[in-house]
Formats: sequence, C-alpha cells, structure tokens
Amino acid sequence: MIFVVTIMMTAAMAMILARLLRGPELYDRVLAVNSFGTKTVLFLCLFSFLIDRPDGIDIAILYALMNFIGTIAVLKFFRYRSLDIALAQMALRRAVSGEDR
Amino acid sequence: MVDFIVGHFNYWVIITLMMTGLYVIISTGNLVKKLVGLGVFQTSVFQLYITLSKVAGGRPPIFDKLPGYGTETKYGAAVDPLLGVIYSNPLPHVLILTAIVVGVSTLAVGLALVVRIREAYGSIEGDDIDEAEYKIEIASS
Amino acid sequence: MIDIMPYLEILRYVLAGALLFGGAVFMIIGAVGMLRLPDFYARIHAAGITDTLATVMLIAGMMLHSGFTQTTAKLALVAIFLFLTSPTATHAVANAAHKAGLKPRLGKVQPPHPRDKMKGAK
Amino acid sequence: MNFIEMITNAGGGHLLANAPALVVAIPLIAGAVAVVLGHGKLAWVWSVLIALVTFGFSLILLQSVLGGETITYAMGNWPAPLGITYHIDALNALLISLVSAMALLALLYGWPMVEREIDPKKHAMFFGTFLLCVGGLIGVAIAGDAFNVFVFLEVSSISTYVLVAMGAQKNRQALTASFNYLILGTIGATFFVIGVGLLYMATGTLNMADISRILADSEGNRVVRAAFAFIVIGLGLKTAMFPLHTWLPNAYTFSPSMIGVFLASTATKVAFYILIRFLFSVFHAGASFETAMFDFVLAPMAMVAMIVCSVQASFQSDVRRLLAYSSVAQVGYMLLGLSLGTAAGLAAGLLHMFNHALMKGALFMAVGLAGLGLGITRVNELRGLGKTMPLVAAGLTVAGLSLIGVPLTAGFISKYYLVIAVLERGWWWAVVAIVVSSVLAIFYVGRMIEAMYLQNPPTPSAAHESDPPIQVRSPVLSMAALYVLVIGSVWFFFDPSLPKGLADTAAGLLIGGGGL
Amino acid sequence: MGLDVSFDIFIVIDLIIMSMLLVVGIALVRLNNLFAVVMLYGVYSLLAAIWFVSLDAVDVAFTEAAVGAGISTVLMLGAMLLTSREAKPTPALRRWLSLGVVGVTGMALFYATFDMPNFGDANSPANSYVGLQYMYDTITEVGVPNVVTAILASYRAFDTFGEVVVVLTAGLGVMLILGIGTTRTRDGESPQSGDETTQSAPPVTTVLATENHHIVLQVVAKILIPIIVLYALYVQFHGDYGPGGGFQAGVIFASAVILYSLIFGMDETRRAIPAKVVQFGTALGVLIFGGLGLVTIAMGGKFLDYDVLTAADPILGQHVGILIIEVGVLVTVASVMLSIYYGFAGRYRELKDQDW
Repeated sequence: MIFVVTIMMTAAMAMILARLLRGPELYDRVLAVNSFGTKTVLFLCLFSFLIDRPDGIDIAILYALMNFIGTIAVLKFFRYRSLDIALAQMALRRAVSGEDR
Repeated sequence: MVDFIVGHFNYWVIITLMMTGLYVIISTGNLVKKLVGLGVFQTSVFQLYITLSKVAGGRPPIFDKLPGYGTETKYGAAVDPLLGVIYSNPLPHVLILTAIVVGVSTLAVGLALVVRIREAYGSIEGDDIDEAEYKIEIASS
Repeated sequence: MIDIMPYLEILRYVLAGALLFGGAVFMIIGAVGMLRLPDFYARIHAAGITDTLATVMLIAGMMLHSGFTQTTAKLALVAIFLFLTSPTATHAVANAAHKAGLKPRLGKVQPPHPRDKMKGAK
Repeated sequence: MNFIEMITNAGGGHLLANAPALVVAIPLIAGAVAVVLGHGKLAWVWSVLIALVTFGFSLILLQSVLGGETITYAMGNWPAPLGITYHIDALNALLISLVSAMALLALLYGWPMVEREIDPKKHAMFFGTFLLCVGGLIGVAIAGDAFNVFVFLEVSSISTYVLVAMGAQKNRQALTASFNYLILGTIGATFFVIGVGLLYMATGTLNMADISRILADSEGNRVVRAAFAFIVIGLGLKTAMFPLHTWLPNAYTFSPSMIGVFLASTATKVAFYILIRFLFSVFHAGASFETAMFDFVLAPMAMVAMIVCSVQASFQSDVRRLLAYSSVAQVGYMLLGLSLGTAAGLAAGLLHMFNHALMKGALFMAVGLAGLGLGITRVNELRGLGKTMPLVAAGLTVAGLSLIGVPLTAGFISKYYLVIAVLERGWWWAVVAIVVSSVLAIFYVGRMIEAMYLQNPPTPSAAHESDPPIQVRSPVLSMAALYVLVIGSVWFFFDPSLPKGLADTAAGLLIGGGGL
Repeated sequence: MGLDVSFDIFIVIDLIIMSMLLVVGIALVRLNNLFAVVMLYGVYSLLAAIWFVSLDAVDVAFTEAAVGAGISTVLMLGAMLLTSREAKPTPALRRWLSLGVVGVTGMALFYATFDMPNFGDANSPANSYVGLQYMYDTITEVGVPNVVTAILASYRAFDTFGEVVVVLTAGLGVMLILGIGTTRTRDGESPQSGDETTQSAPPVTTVLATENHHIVLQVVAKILIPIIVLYALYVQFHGDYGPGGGFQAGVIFASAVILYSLIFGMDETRRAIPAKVVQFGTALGVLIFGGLGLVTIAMGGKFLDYDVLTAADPILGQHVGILIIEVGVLVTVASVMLSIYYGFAGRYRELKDQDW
C-alpha cells in the first residue's frame, strides 16, 4: 500500500521537476523548488515507513526547516538584493522612497 | 546477462553524473558555474562510495537495541551477535561524512575568492579576466 | 459484548490506507495543476493544494498506520513544521512576485487556443 | 597526581613513544591557538616556537629510523585494519624533517615580508593558517591510511589556496591564481578519492600495508588498474607533473614572498613522496600494467617537462615566474628518477628532491629579499644587484649554480647519481634530455647572474654616475635564514652521507619488500 | 544470486531517483541563468540525499540534506548576489575539447565497471572484510548503537580530527579573504575594515508597524527559531543512537542563526553573536578535540585513546570521549558556518540597481 503511494509521490515530484526546468518566470522556479522540497519531506516520511526504520523522519524534519530557510533566502535575495538588511527596514525604505515598482 | 546489467546499472549512472560534473567544470567560463560543476562531481563520488556499501536487503548500520551487549567473546559468540540481521557496510558512510564537509569547505573558500575576483576585475567570466590581465601585461612591459 | 478491538484494528488500517491514497491522489492533482496551469498565480493555487490538503491527509494516514509510538510524535513534529513553513513560504513567494511587478494574466486577454491558431483564427 | 608531575615522571620515553602523533597534532592545535592569540607579533613568535618543537620531534623520529627500522603508531590504540595507523620509515622521516626545517626557516625569514604585505589585523589568522598547512603536510607524509592521506592532503591544500590568495593585497592576480589552483587541486584530490574508493572496492580495507598485502597475491583486475590510473593522475595534478602543471607558475609568482619560499620547497615534494609511496608500496612495481605506465607515460612526461619548462623559464620576464617554471622542470628530474623503476633511480630522485628543496628555497628567499629591499620583480630590474645588495646577490648566485648542477654544489651530486642510474638502465636519450635541460638552466640562471654582476645598478636621476651605489640593508634574521640554505646546498656536496644514506635505505625498502 | 522480492521495491525507487538525478544533471549543463543553476544544484543534492536514504546511508543523507541542500545554496546565493546573473555560453571549440577529456575519463571508469561487484552483493571484498568487522567490534569495544558514530568518533577519530581542522581552515580562509565584517556603529556607518570596501549604509530609521509587510515572516520566525535550536541539540546528543552528530547539529544551529539574520537583519545578529565570539569559536572546537587527544596521551594512552579516560570501565571512557569530541565538532562547525555567512552577507549593505 505504502509502496503504491510512494510511487505516486515520485510521479508528482517528477512533474514538479518538469515545471522547475521549464519555468519561464524566475518566481515559477522558486515556487517549484519550494513545493519540490515539501514533497521530498513527505517522500522521506513515506520511505522510512516503507523500510519501517524511524530514522528517515529525522531527515524529513531537518529538510522541512532547510527548505523554508532556502526559500526565504532566495526571496530576500531577489526582492531586496541584499541578504543582511532587516526585511522591515527594506520594505519601509522602498515604501518611503516610492520606488516600489 | 540481465543480472549483470541490473547489478552494474548503478555504476553506469554514477559515471555519467561524474562526467557531467567534470564536463561542467572544464567547459564553462563562469566561475560560479565551475564551482557548481565541482559540487556535482564530488557528490557523484559520494554516490559511488555509498552504492558500494549497500547490501541487498540490509538495514542502516544502527542497532535498535545493542544485541549481545557485554558478551565476553568478541566474535563467533554462541549466538551471532548481529542476531542474523543484515546491515549495510558502515565504513563508506564515515568516509563520505568527512568528504561532504571537505567539499563544502572547498566550496566556501572558492565562493569567497569569486566575490573578491568580482570586486577586483568587475566580472567573473574566465575570458574577461584573462583579457583584463593581457591588457595590463601589454601596458606594463 | 463482542470484542470490537480486532475490528478497530482493521478499521484503523483501512482508514490509514484510504487517507494515504487520497493524499497521494491530491498530490498528483496538485502536481498536474502546477504543470498545466498557464500563469504563475494560477500555479500557486495548485501548489497550495499539495502543501495543505495532501500533506495533512498523508501525515494523518501515516500516524494512524504507526499507532501510538515515537514515530507518531516525530510525524506530528513534521506536520507542525510543514504547517508553519509552507503557507508562509507560499505567502512570501506571492508577496515577492507581486512586489516585483509580475502581473497576473487577467481573463480579458484570452490567449488564442492552439487549435484556432492553426486554423488561422480571426 | 597533578598534571605536570604526570608528564615528568612519565618522562621523555612516553612522549617519544607518541612522537608520530605529536608531530602532526602539535602544529594543528598550535594553529588554532595562534588564531586565538589575535596579536600579530605574538602569533609569529608562537609559530616560530612551534616550528622549532616540531623540527625537534621530527629529528628524534629521523634519528630512530636511520638504521632502516620502521615505526608503526596506532591512533587511538586500535589495531591496523580497524584503526588508523601512522607509519614512519627512512623516506618520510627525511621528508618531515625537511618540511619542518623549511617551515622554521620560512617563518624566521618571513616576518618583515608579512609585516609589509599583509594587513596587520590578519596576521594572527595568517600564521594560524600557515601552521595548519605545516601540520597538514606532515600528516600527509606519515599517514599510513589511504583516506587519512586524502583528509590531510585537503588540510594542506585548502590552507595553501588561502595563503596564496593572501597575496591579493600586493597584486590582484593572486586571486585568480588561487582560484585556478583551487579548481585544479580539488579535481586532483577528487581523482585521488576515486582511486582510493576503487582500491577499497577491490581490497575491502583502507590501511596501505593491508592493501599492498591483498594486492600482492591478486592479479591486477580492471578495478585495480583504474584505481592506479586515477591515483597517478590525481597525484600528478598535485605534483605539477608536466601536462597538469598549469596552476603552479601563477600560484608561486603571486603568493606572498614567505609563502612562495615555503611552497617552492615543500608542497610538490610531499605530493611526489605520496606518489612514490603509492606506486612502490601499495601497487607493486612488478605488475605488467604498472611498468608499462612507467616507461610509456611517466618517463616521456618527465623528459618533456625538463626541456619544455626550461625553455619557458628562459623567456620569462618576472623572476619568480622564471623560478616557478624551473621548479616544474626539476619535478621532471625527480619523475625521471622515479620512472626508471630501479633502486638507484629512486634514490637519485629522492636525493634530488632533498637538494632541490634547499636550492629553490634559497633562490626564492634571495628574490624575496631583493623585492623587499629594492622592490625588484622583473629580471632586468636585477641589474647591479651585485653592488647594491652584495650578500643577497652572492646567495642567489650560489643557489643558481646549484640549480644548474655545477660541481662543488649539491645540485651536481643529485644530477650525477641520476645520470648514473639512467645509464645503468641504458636510456641514452634520457641522458641527452638531462644535458639539454642543464644547458637551458645555464641560460636562464646565467641571465640573472649576468644582470646582477655585469650591468650597473639603475642610477636614480639625482646621483650621477661616479659615486658608489647605496647599500641596502636587509633584515638580519632573513639573511641568516637565506645563508643557512645556501651553506646547506654547498655542504651537502662535500658530505652527502645523511640524505644519500637515507635515500638509499628508503629506495632499498621500497624496491625490495614493498616497504611497509 | 536471485534478487529477492524485498529488494525489487528498492530497485524501482532507485531507478526513479536516478533518472531524476540524470535529468537535473543534464539541465545543469545546458542552463546559463545562474539563479536556475544554483537552485538546480540545491535540488540535485536533495535528490542525492534521498538516494542515500534509500541506500541505507541515513547519516550521510542527513549531512547531505543539511549541508548540500541547505548551507551550500544559501552560500551560493550570497556569492551570486555580489556577482553577475547570466553565465556566458561556452564557445564551440572548448565544448568539444572538454567533451574529449570527459569521454576518455568516462571510458576508463566504464572499463573498470566490468570487474566491479554486483550492486548490493553481501560478500564483495568491501562489505565482507573491515566493514563487517566494525559491526562485531562496536558491540563489545565501543558500545554505541549507531556504528557510524562509533567509527567516526572512536575507531577513525583522527580522520574526524583532520576533518575538523579542514573546517577550521575554511573558516580562517573566508575570514582572511573576505574579512568577517565589523560591528556596525550606531548610525549605520560601518568603519572601513582593512582592504574590503564595505559601502556606507543609508541611515536606518524606525519601523512603523503598519508599513511592515513582513509581520507574518517575523512572527513565524520567532516561533521557529527556538524549535530549530532545540532540534539541533537533539540531533547532537541523539548522535549515538540514531542519525546525527556534531556536524549535522552544527549546521542546523548555524542555519537557525542565518534564518534569524535573514529576517531581523545582520545588525541584530551581530549584537546577538558578535564577530569576535564567532572567530574564537572556530578555534575553540579544534582546541577541545586536540586537547582531549593530548589529555589521553598525558594519561598514558595513545592519541585519542578513550579507554584511558576512565581507567575503571573502558566502555564508559569511550562514551565520555565520543561526547566530548562531538561537542568540539559542534562548536567548530557552527562557528565556521556562521563566520562564512557573516563574511558573505556582511559584504555589501545593499547593491544599487545599476551595478546589478
């Protein structure tokens, strides 16, 4: 049962990968990477059930965090082109300077 | 013959990935993409080690509870200390834990250099940098 | 009083199977949506399905499957993290895309359907 | 009982028993301490002290293996196939003494250079990285475990990339030189790891002695041959063997002068040692594939390196780039000795490795002093050095002559034994290559000497022709370090017993019974 | 050796993962948009992590996911921020030249695969000699359920010592090349620190709550960061019984601080963990590790020989020794990852559009 679900999960991941490779817009790629990450978290949980070893779930927890941090870094990088200024200041400065495209 | 192909298919995929990484390193002029190629090349070497360590039907080399803990005889105890459970080979895992960290260290130093090169030359394309140097060479000699 | 424990046991596994399978189906639907939908903002809906409904169903199915053990606690932790991070991430992506000026493709401009294009539509 | 008492009554004996581990661990831990010290000058004094202690330990080890015995030290007290063992014999004892001696001399020589070239806030970290590099090189030399060699090879390589990049304050090209060195070095190290992985796949163990035992009886299957090829290419990259040497000229030219000295005399030598260790101790030279590899790959590469790189050296305008190309040529000499496959050839190669470290170290020191005093970087700027900096010019001349192989210098000894070994093997064309390369060496060293003595110094516009050129004073410590090396390269002409004896015992061990 | 049924399931999953890896690898070669290349590299190392899980290498998958997919992507983004976005396509000649070199090396390896043992073969030389010996000896000599940690921390402890020194070298390298960025003075002006050119920052003004579009992120971050640090400690001390250990814990701890600095800015992070502490931390780990080695020598054993730590019960000595060096590894790896991030993120306050 879990094997069938795992195979369906990998099919879903393959489709997300196709979107990642083809994604015309930059933000399509960000979205694809983020959702690919979520899917791998679930895949890891399912797989550790398949071989009934509880260790895979530790990796799933870890990657759920890493995926979030990666996505935030990408967004901050592209939106404000600086990794180290606090988000709030950047938003305010853009809002104040009316530069908000 | 089928058994041979199924048995060796992993190695052929790993070799293809390894050669893709090497190709990216050698062919691209962009320094950041060179480092990505280096990362792919090293990751495929890790996969070679780990494919080596997998035992059919084996489990990760972690004892649930320590079987035969404290039995006097080291090996060849009356009951097989591993209680008949097949485990994959733990040694390549240790080697690869070291190699991953070494790979990241090289990547970090490489990226630091790329940042300084961009500041010094204004570009991270191999041929722009050579051109800039060539002009200086001509000017000074 | 017939002993209902074995039935509960069977029910548990049946329910777990159903949840897992349902979650997987929604996952496939979400993925197809991601692939086929024409515009970024439409695709973000497709990603939404997989991030919320499919994840909850899958993890619930696995929890039922594993009963009351340490694995279930870990699965709960995964559920909490996913519950916290994926909506925030999707929100941040949409926010950044909008701020960066990615305009959603509104209904007015209908892209010519590929079949019409071949026939040299008006 | 308190800590100090435990050390004293445990006495020297216990410390000496742990010398193999301490000779590697002390520089590494001291590197971390140097980072914590923070203050530049203090970190320098601390590094000199540690280099002295390491040199002491390596001399003790050298003394205990003179007779040809070998020391095996099990790390963490785990026996050979399971734990990591350290293995010391005549060959690597000589090498670690050379590395620690050159580190000590480079540190003594380098302080005025570092003070001028590196930003004061970074001195402590600079010396910390330098100590880590020394520890890494010593670790590579005496490791008895194949994967441990890779780990310490990476310790020394990454610290070398960083140290080369520190030359960026003087010249921005140091950054690209360091980046190319990083890419090629990492490809070399990864090829080496693939080779070790294939060896592990064929034998099941990582301990070098164990591998050679298992390989001895199994006929060379394809995996072992592929492992052999990958290890030779990987280490070839690290040794700057001819076609794989493109990173070396830039790395040595643009690195800070203290690092140029240390790298020129040790970096390629340790990689050359590991190549010997794997070729002769792990893989057995007898097997057909290996000998074919020797005769048709290593030997021609060595000869081509000798000639082509000497030609390139003679056209260089930058002094240090000239010396860097001559280094690649000298590596060709060592490889020629190795590829003969005979004990005499190997001994000649090892002897040349030792002598070349002294000569090239002295040359880079002299050029560094000239750079410090008069800011000289190009060959034609050397003119009149004989008058402005007589001592430095004299040192440079003696080391240059030793590079050519003129009698009364150590260079002559190693070339002499090399020619004998080659004739023994009957390769007359190799002798022709040696002679041609020596003639070319006469040409590019002659260019420097002629500029120094026969042309008069550039006269600053104010002073007119006649009054004597101003003497430039060089720091005493750096001059002392230079003259230790210069005297060394002459001394070992008259009494080559120490390096020659060790090289012969090592070659005998390696060619004879596989050496481990 | 017929492939038994249970083994078939993994063959199917392996095949799928391998095909995805190949697709991503080929895409990496063809794409020139640097951002896509970096993102694909993150996905590539994530897929590699999944493959490691399916090949029973749980510890390696843990490290690869944390380091390969996590920290490397953030570092590459940091570097990419300061460099250009498009890579130039490669000229044709160079493409054929590199194809030739790659082809030759590939052929050599392919030639070698014919003698390689079958995938998953239990009595191949690798799996039947030292590897198996470790499984038996760990029970009686080290007594730690996770055999990988036992080998990493006890049998081959000197390998791990070399590895921690490699991490320290990388940290020193980035600090030497990029500098660690200096603590900002109150008015946002950053004093010129040595040769790096750190642009001066526009004055930082207070934030009006209404204007702040990122209230969601800040709240979520405030909830998440303590949990991540807690998880890092769990991974650190759980290393003996399951996947985990010093490296993974150090990386997770560093990523928690990186998340904090992404959302609350570098000034806050520097105030929380000043650059001096991070610099000292990089060396501290190696001192702990090397110090323990010297202590074991002083107590009469060999370098890193834990049995002498507690003369009474050698197994207890092993546990104490492994715990201490894992703490050393945690401190060094966490502070090195932080020093690298400080070096990259602290490099430029904000890039103007024109030099983008």
